[in-house]
Amino acid sequence: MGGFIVKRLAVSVPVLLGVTFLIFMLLHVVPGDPVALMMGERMSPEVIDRVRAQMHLDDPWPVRYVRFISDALRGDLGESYKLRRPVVGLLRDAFPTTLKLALAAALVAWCIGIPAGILSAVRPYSLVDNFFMGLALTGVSTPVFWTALLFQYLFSLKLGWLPVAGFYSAKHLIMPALVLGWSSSGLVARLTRSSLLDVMRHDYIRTARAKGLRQGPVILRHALKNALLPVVTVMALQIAFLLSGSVITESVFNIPGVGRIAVGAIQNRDMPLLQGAVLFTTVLVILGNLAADLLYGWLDPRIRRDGGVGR
Amino acid sequence: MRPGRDPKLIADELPPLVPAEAGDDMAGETLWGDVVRAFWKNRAALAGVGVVTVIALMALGAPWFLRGDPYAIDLDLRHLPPSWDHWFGTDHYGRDLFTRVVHGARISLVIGLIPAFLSTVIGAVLGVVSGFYGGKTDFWIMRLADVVLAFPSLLLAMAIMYTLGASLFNIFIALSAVGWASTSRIVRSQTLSLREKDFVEAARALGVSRGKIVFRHILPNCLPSIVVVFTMSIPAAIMQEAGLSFLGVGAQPPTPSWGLLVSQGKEFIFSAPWEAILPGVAILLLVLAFNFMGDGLRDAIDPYMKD
Amino acid sequence: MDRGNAVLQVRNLRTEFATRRGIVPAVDGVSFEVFEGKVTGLVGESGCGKSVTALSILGLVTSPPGRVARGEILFEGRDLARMTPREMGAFRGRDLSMIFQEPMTSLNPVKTVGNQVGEPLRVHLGLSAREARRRAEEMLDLVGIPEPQLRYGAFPHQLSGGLRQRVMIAMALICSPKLLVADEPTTALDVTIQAQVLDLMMGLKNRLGTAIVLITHDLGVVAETCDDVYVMYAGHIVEQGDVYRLFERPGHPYTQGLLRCVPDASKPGRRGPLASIEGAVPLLTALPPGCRFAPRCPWAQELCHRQIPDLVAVGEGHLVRCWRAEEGGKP
Amino acid sequence: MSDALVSVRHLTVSFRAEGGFFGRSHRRVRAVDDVSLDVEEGSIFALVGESGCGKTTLGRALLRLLPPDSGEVLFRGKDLARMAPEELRRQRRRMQIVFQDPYASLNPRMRIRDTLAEPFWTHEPHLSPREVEVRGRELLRLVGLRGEVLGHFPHQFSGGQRQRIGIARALALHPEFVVCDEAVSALDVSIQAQVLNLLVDLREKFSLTYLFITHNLAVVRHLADRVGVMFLGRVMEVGPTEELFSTPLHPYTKFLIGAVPLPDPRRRDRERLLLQGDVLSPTDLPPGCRFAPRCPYARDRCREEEPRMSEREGRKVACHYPLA
Repeated sequence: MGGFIVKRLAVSVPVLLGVTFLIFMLLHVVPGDPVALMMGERMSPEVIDRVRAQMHLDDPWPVRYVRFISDALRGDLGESYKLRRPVVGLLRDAFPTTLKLALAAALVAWCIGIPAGILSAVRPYSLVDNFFMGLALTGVSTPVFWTALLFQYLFSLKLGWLPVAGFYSAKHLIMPALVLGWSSSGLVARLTRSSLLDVMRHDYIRTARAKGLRQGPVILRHALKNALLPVVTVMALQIAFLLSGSVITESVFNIPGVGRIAVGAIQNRDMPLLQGAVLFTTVLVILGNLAADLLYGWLDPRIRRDGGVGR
Repeated sequence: MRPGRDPKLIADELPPLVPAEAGDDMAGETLWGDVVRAFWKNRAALAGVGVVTVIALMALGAPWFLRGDPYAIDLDLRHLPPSWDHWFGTDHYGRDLFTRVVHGARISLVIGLIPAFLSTVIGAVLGVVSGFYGGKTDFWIMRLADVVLAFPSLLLAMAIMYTLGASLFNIFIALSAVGWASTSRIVRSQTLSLREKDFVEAARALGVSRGKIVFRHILPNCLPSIVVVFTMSIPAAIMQEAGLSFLGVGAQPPTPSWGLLVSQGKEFIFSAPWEAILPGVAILLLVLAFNFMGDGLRDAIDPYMKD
Repeated sequence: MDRGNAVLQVRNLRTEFATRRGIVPAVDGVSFEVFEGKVTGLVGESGCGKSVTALSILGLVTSPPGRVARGEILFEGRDLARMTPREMGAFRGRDLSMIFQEPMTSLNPVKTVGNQVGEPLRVHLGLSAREARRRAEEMLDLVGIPEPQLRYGAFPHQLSGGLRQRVMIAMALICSPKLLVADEPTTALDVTIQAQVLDLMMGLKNRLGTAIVLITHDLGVVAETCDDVYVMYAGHIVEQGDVYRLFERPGHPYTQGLLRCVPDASKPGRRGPLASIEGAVPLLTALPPGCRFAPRCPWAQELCHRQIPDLVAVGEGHLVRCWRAEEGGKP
Repeated sequence: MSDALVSVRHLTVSFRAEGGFFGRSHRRVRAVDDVSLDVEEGSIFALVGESGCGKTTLGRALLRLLPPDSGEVLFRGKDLARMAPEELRRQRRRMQIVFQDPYASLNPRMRIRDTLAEPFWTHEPHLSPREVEVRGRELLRLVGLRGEVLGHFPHQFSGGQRQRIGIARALALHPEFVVCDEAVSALDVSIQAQVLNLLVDLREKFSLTYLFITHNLAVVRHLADRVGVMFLGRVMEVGPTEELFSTPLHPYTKFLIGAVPLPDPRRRDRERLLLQGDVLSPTDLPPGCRFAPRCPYARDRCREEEPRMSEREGRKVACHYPLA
């Protein structure tokens, strides 16, 4: 297991480097002059040149990339053009909100998705199965922003149960979490079902039945753990999905999280802020993947004992 | 019993039906024939095909059967609720929303098909190359895929759109650049398992060149999963475009992109809810239809992807 | 004929599968008896229905598409075929148990072997985890697994194929069942390991008095282990009898052909062509109207192609399903 | 030996062991370890051994489908291991392989016509499609199938029929040497005999040389001229079939033969030779003879010093204390 962790960490490093490089290339080698964008077009060329020199934007890109990396490692992601505040500070303030939203949504997704998937798999092709799977596919197919608007219309305007937008209390979290969780519960349900069905076809399930176990214990004791192994991995990836899905949710519900920062940064052409938000989210996703793999390794004795990546 | 000199002609026998495969349906002429037959039995999938066909026909025929202009502004007709004259009502410029939604279908279909096709082709080529040639090529392609997959796809697409500028054409590029990675992983893993198959080994033993092995043996066997991946990436692309346009980094006004329509409608969600809700229903319907289709196709093809 | 007590009597069993091409009888009118402390072999080639017979006994036929359509499976006088799944569950793993061909896939990869071996004790006898562990370790020791205390906590992937099959045997026998159904238990194993496992099974049989139904395609394994043999072909039993008699004087042309196909490793090779049976097993969806072996039988007559023969006694306990049984299956 | 069609000299083939840092361990497992063999022209040479002994790897290395680490593979005196790719490609038509799994050895997306045409496309591109079709029909007839099935797909055939098609493909270009890698072990007994007889028939027709890789000792005794016994990557014993079976020199050979169940119930009470212990792992080999941990006759020397292959009366054995 120790070797497995080391190996998995070692794989993450080049990915992280690649990610920073891609972000850098995308946002720094943009056609158009960021300074001109930042300061407006009426600024005199001399001023623009001076600012460029101050910001070291005249250096060749490899030099800028190395500086970007070393600054980032020191926790410095630059300053927002628009808000005139350090990017790291803005992200640090926004992150807890996004995390709360993502976790609440994940909870919703799992609480709906896993039971629905299990019920479907127990009686495949039955009415129950068709109902849940139709529902799951609908969930996958619903645009998050649309559900959000629908919920706002129904629960806030028509019923008056929940606040329309903003993020001030736990009550404000309910609607966004439901919206975001609903869209990914379909994925969880479908995955749980197919994984469980797949496991139920294995020989060791027949062995368990041959021992005299009834259907319930067969599923609970022998099938579920195997079936949930891939689900767990996807659930960790889901957090990533939810973090990016929260871009839309946050902007609809006007929640001051990382996603809304990213959207705002694009609207204001605030390059350092966008770069910081993207980098930050991606690092979170990589960490999520890492956690998923470690969890998988911990749950699956074939990896736990041998240290191999036996998947 | 006679010892087996002069083997009798035994071609007219069929394979024995062993109980282990008693439930399977794989005895037809060709793969695709069987797939079509299995697909036709799937009612949900057929309903999907029906909905997609209707939407596609409407989109194609829009200039002929809709008299209205999707861009025609009439400030006297602002925010009209759905009625016989305006099925979906009108928007804040008094444009007929139904006309705009139908025209928007053309965008969604094009967005669904082109980036899905591009990303599938790119992903399939890279996946086969990666899996078959292995070594350094494989290493670098897969690391690139890792990097792309590490990004939440919407954020990466947003960043690309930021760089390239918001336009319909750039959406093609952004979505293709995001979508190829997962396809390449799927195709690569399939290539890896095919590469070890005896029939590929037999071709090597015959001295068949690597390129011909790829085209005769690897690609045709990857094709079922490539088709499934392609079908599944259509609704994904439609959703992403809608998301980008909703956020304002996709299609730009006055283009009647569905995401944009919802985004414009959200300003009036309390006074004129249909403006946001109805274009959203269109997205849901089309994406759902494609998903049902893709699901049906996958179920029909699945039994053939194992060998 | 007195052969002791019959532990299991299968009468006129028919197990069907629903396929796209219609209902397929994988097992059709099969009857046999298993006696206390004896090894009863079901032999035949793939698709003959021997494994489905085994699964039918244990009520493990996957349904749908399969189902036991007709017949009785009398286990100590009670008909297993008529039992509810719940009643059946009380028997499985306690009084009758089963081992399978693939020891690799038949064990749950995420549970320790000890836990799996001890599970029937907890399910059927309600033993505490500690007591189950103690008994499981004893059982692992009994099936010849070195260092049972250590191996108790091992996962299946950490054991070799031979050891895994020993674990399966331990699991099947831990409640001292009266009947063990072994479906190709050594087919996936190497020949030296096969010899060890068969030796172990026979030793345990003698020690625990368990009756065994051994399902195999390997006539060598049958000759080495079985007391009674039933030869199956396309869902039918075509010949049954005492192992010595059956190998010495096979009555059915199929049995005769099968025996001739197998070279004897202990005898010098004849260097000529091997005997073979021409043709292939018929499709279960397109069975011939008469004797199912008739299309491949070199001595088939007009009657053979028209009508299915009954099992006819040709000696003590030796029955043959052939129109020419009296002539020894030959012209 | 001058009349050897294929000779192997000190051949070693290894694989990277599983696991390790980045999934690429630097430890290598020697699947075939310093093996030397000769296959005489026109003979059937059988390679026997249990799973994981390296017999399949050796078979593939003989055809240069796997790159050897060291050693030579001489085909009519020319070293395949050091041949240029283009030259090797031309040589391929002279040596072919028949696989074990009839379900995996035919491309499921290719009609039989194309499967049988591929050898001609590759080596005789001047043939017209018509001629290729005619050759395909001839090949099918040769293996006992009707020409009409050219348009069928593999899934429409039974295992035995597929195996015949695999044989037809292997023989399309009239090779001199054919490796049969467990060619019948996936088939039912009655079908096995049909296919084996076909292989023997074809040997006479085309004066083929066979390497049979198998674990079925009964068939080996019946068909093979010479036998090589492998254990954990090494050849333990080589000799003429009858002598090897009647008086095995290596203890492993003796136990291997003794473990085969005999289709004769009257002999079930004979004294049985049971090999104790479990299959060993090729990743951690003992210092001396690799069979020593399971060998009941092993002495101290066996556990310290690895025996070399020694020759006696035309037979070879790698044992310090050969039997008989």
